[in-house]
Amino acid sequence: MAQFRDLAVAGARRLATRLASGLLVLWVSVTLTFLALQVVPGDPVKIIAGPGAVLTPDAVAALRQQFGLDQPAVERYLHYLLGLAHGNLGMSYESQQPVTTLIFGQLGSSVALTLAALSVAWIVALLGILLTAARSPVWGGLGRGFEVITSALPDFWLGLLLITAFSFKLHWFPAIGRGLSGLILPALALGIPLAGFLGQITRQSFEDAMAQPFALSVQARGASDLRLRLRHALRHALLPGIALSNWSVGWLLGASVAIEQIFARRGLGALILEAVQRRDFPIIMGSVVLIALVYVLVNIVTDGLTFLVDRRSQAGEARA
Amino acid sequence: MSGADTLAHVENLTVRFQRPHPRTVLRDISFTLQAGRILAIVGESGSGKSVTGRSLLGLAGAGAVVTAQRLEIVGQPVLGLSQRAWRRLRGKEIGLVLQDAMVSLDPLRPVAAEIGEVLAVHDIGSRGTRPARVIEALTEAGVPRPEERARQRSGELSGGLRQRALVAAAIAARPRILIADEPTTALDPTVQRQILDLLRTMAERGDAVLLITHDMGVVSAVADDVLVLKDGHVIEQGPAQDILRTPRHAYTRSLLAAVPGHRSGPSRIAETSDETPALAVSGLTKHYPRPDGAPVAVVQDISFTLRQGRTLGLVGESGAGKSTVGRMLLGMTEPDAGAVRLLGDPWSGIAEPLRRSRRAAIQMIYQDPLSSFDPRLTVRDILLDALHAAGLRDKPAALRRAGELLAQVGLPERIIPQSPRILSGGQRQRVAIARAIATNPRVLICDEPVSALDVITQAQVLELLDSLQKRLNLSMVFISHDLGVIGQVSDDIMVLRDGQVVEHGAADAIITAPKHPYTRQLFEAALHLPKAA
Amino acid sequence: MSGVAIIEQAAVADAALHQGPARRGPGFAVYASCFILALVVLAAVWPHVLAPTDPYDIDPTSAFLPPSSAHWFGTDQSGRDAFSRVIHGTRPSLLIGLLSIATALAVGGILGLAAVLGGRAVDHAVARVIDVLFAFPGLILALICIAILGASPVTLAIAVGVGSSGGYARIIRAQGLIVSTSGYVAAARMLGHAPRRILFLTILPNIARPLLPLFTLGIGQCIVWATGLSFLGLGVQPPEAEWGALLADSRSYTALAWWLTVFPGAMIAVTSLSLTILGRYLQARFDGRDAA
Amino acid sequence: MMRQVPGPRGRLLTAWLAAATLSLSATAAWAADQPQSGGTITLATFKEPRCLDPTVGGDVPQDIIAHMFTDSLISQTEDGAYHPWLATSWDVTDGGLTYTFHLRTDVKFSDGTPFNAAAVKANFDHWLDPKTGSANIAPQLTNLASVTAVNAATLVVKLKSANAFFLTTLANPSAGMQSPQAMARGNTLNCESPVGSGPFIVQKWIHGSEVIFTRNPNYNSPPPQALHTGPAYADRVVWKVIAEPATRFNALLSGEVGVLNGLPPEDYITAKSSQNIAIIDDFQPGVPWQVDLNTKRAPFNDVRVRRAFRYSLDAPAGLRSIFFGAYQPAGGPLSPNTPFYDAAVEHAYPYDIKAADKLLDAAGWTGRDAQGYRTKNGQRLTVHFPVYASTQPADLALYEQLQATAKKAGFDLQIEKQDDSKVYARQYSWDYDLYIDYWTVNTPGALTFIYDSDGLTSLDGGYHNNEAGISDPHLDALLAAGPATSDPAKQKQIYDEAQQIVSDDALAAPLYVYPSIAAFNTDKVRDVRTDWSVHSVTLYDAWVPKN
Repeated sequence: MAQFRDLAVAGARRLATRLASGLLVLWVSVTLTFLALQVVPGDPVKIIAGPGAVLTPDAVAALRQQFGLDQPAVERYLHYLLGLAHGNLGMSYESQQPVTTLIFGQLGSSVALTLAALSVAWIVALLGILLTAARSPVWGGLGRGFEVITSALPDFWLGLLLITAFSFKLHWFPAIGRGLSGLILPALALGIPLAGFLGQITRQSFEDAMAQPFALSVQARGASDLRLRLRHALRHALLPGIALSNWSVGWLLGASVAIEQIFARRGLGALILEAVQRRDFPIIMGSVVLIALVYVLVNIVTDGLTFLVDRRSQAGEARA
Repeated sequence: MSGADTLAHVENLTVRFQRPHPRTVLRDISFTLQAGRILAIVGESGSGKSVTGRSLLGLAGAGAVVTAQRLEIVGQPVLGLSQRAWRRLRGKEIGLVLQDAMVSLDPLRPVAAEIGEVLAVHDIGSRGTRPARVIEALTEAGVPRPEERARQRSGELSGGLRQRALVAAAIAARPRILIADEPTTALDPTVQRQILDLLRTMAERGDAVLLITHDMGVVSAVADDVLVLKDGHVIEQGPAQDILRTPRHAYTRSLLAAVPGHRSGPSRIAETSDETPALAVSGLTKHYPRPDGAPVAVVQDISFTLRQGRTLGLVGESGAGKSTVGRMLLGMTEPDAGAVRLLGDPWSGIAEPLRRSRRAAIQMIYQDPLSSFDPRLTVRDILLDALHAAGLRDKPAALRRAGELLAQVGLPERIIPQSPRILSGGQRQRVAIARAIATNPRVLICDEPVSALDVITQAQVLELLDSLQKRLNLSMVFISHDLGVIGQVSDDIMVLRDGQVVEHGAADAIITAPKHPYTRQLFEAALHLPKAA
Repeated sequence: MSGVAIIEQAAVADAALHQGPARRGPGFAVYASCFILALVVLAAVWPHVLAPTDPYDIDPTSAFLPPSSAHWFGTDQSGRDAFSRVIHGTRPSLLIGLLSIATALAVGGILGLAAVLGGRAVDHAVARVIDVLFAFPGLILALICIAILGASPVTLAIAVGVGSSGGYARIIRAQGLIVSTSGYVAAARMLGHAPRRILFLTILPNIARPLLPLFTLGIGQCIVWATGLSFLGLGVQPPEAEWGALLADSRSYTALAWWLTVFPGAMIAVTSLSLTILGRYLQARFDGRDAA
Repeated sequence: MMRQVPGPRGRLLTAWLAAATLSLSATAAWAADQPQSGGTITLATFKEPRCLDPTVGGDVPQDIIAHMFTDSLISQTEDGAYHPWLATSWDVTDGGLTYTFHLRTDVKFSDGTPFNAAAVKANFDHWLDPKTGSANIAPQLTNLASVTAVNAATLVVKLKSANAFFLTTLANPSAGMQSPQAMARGNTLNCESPVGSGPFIVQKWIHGSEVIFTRNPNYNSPPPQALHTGPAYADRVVWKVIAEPATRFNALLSGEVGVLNGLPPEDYITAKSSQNIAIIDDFQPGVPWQVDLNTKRAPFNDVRVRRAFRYSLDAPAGLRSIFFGAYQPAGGPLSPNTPFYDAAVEHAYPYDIKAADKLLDAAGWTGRDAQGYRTKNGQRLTVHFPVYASTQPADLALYEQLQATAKKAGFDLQIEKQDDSKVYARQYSWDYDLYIDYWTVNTPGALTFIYDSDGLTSLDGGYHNNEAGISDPHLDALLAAGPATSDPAKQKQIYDEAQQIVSDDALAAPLYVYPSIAAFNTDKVRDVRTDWSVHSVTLYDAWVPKN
């Protein structure tokens, strides 16, 4: 029992550390972005009012006041942090809607796509590994080749090919489908290149694990090849890929910008792209905040997954 | 010997590999494994001894072609067996114990899961009764508090416990044959002794043990029969007593001779007490913080004087603080208390720039020489770099000197443009030695310099160090966990345990009459060859 | 009793027996990659040698011709020769890739070296920054950079470089830590070499060792990223034939003229693939030398 | 229609002419079917508005949305005549300075607020409130003197000066009547969920994706041009944004989308040949899609260079290859279906490199540099053309073709694709040689917006309507005289001369008439019409056939 309590304490401590470092990350990213956006030339009022709007000085003043642009930068910064603490990310220049509303409106679609793409990536990568890693050179070469080729594929090109072939030509999938059928092609376009990356990393650690003496020990116990692969080598192989979860999610978020365009999906990528094109700074800031939060969340999930696969570190911490 | 007791028959076993290039690694080996007896297969790395053991498990390796006149395990011919049939034998009829349990047990799984796996695979017992059998196996393997250990992972266990857990996993299904492949290499002597005793117990209980080792000391400690392998051929084969006492073959004799032992006789250098000591160490102490912040004494109050041209052996088990002492002697780590004087002048507690100019006088030889070489450099660059440090900047002169150094350490000059990576372990260590003596040092710190080498190479390197010491009047601090090596090279011996000096004195005195119980225990655990007939 | 052969296929314990895989020479894939890259470089430096047709020469009467012997990659909506446009698109694409990776390595190098050489406190702070930079979606970071700098090929390259610098900073820092705590640096200190000599002759060259494969791998990745942003309309000016821009132009015609989508994309993929294969080969050589 | 809106000019003013020209073959097939209630219509377009309230900003997509949920005071038919809508009648007195509107009293906004004169006044106030930032309605009402609600059914509007286009403005869908109670909530809320009295109710706006409308069950105020009365047929309308043209069109083919607003030109042929796709094929009156030539700086401060530039463009060839004939070339300052369009200037500048060369030689651009561009005093003949990053690919391809033909005459046409905000900034500071322009307006008065020297004055924010930078007192006089007279013969004379001047001066290079192409999948929806005022799609009469 004492062991479990120690584990719980260690887990809670780790969680607290993650949250604290997450706060730090949040603050640093927000501050850096805020500073960077200060140097961008151009008057935000023009963006708020929209292209070619006829603005009287009164209207300009009203807009400035409404968006707090009449205050000095330091005050706006403190104001932003204060708002952030209350979950208020300000108003979009473009649509004049609360940034939180806009972001939350896109969140569901992005989360669905990210999870679907991650699943595709892991399933493809692991299938490839289990079928081809640590086998004959021919199989290994095939698996390795598949991984190198897919990881080099531009995701947006893959997306274009997929939608042209399977949606426009063969009509197997809807062009703008909602729900699961609309998720498959974009998830493949994102997941396959990622599977190449994950596969390469995982193959390395899988083959390393299979070459470890413990693999010989396992076989010497009469365990089958499949058992060795699934129960032993796979666990080891998963660790580096899991450790890269944050990178993977980041990669997916980035790549989804183009994929969402191609598949006419809504989502954070599209939101951010538009914000960048229209210089809608509050949305850019809000996206940075969201990404920092995702970073913290994925870190915590990564910790959890790592714990499921490898309890050594936590046990070690518990003892220390 | 009666057939009933013969658990394995091997006749003219030959193993060829097709990848990466076709070659025969084992040719016409024949032996039997008898119940109650331990057969030791001895050889250097690459002799084919591991492949022999693995062939008995049907795990010779990818692309291996295994042929034999006869290959029977517990009465069953196994040549041409399907993988499924092999799996029924593995673990159940033959157990395997590998070298380092740290990597031979799955580090991600608790010990119980590893031991239980063999039971689950062979459907021994039920889900309910297996845990009890796991505990039993651990107990048989001599693991104290087995219930607690079963829950831990291999990384959480000490080296000795871990190795026992590995044995427990091998014997859990009660196989009649146990193959132990270098089961004690790299273990501290006391742990080594315990594992060997465990193997002996298994044999006495009626199992057959195939012990694979490079160490004649291990052979002499437990083996009943010996098979000496070299390059895949049997050199000599027979009862252990005969071969150890009256080796017929020169190779066997060289293996035996390579086992380090005490070099008896008086010290080589006449004592001149007024001479400046090479190293004078007083009250040396070093603390390191534990993870929770509290300081732990890694080295506590160590004092000694190393006279010029003499060797101090620093011996102890892992964690005794030997290497920390070495680093402090080298001026790479500042002691928390105490002082080091090098050739009479203060060496610890001075500014690094002051120390730098005198570094040439004290050099080091490592366990893993390769890691001490800049991977970009060739042998030539390495030596020139060292000579540059010693002040020799004229290139032709430095090149000439580099050639001399190579000759001094017994290396051919043709290796000079090569990278150390493509050299053998012994050659690398010689390059390291050449670099160390390039600066004309007065003192050499040798930190486990031969632990990673084959027995024969080990003997050669020790001999080289000995001759260099005589020729160059070097003073040495020799750090090792291997009592045999320490005994062979040292004039004085200091025994360390948990950072403290247990015993310190002349080598002869300590070896022949250790005073402290710990020293005695260490020496009892050490392996000795029987006196040659 | 005749000898029966058992041929095992299990790869287990292979490495244990052979002390690691034998060093492999460059295989077919590496040679093929080098050949393709040589062509790519040729296309970048002397595009006219490979594609004599003017990539900007319009001929509305021959728009949307499928690939033929006259137009290997077909023609586009303005009747321009698609092959010529792809070949002439090599230079901007490659330059953007090179500038990106140079930026990435510069930013990554500064951060990584600062962490390694700056002492414990600096390392702590910089390591945090590197972690965040690494996990922050590189492409979105690049987008933010573009929001700040404005869209142009140069800012695109810089943005991609900054966006991908986190990974390089990590690798350089890790390599730096390995080098600075390595046995050979300790050995150099023990020989009594001056710190500056150790820094310049031992530490820095060894940190730089993995950079060649990284650089090679990185160009491929940067090209994919940069073409991705260019695809979103944040890159070169029309009518410049840059691969991402060609793909972006083709978007409306995918169902009508597949060749306009397939060839520029294939060019990106093949270049990136070749760079990856070559980079992996160089990396394996590097690792092999280190591990042996 | 509904092309990418390049800038402030993408405003729909009012039309005299209606469109609603259905492809006849498609009509015949299902003419026998009877409209029925129920079902969902999905409409896809290329751009999402910033705000659903059509007067905040003021952009093309907002007009379509306005059609869904609002009714205007008056309506127009294709003959240009004004008809009642929410106003049952009106009197114009005082020499065109006073308008008295008589309003319906039986109409309620969908939030229950009654429609009355006070509500109309509230709308006028909303349009003119700087906080609203109306860029389409407010600028047309600068001569408004007062708005008075006499009683619930009577509204009096007084103008400072006569304005022939005042009713046109009111018939604009953007001038649809909104609930005063809803507008009082402020822009933020009103943008999300504006309220009108129209056939549909804004139910939900999923940003970046779609706006969902539900049928207004109490609708009782269709304009007289509608095919039926009472509530609309469809239960729901999903107004989707699909920026990617190929995806948009394929969604129409597969029936995922019923109506396409803005048929991608590259898919025009496919659509035409598809059995179940009906095309509403028309173009809009007003000023065609053109590039304005900045006369305020070199090289276009020289009329010879401007003319040479026009001779060097071969837009029709580009339209054939890129737009597959879906778009018609334009040559004059006005679209052919604009009143007082003068066909004489339609073919003033054929593609003629020789003529261009001669003019450029005369203008002193005689040098040639290594790339073959003309030079003068070591200066290259460079023409800067900033375009929006969001420009649709087909347009970009057209510009690239223009670039290629202009090069033959020695012009270095630089297409500078930049962030939208940057392009606006360049417009504000006259930092361009070419600037994309169009006005979809059903009066020759469109010329006034573009070429009157009043348009040189930058509106606050720097925007100027007169992008050519021309200040010609004679032209100003003509453009002022046009709306002031009511004699068609005189008007024709005035506008002919004005068109001649614009053409001779080569102030702009017209490229194509602004298309009004919508398409719908007849399996999914029937009776899609373009609106009786400005050609935008309306779904009031549309219905979903049962399979």
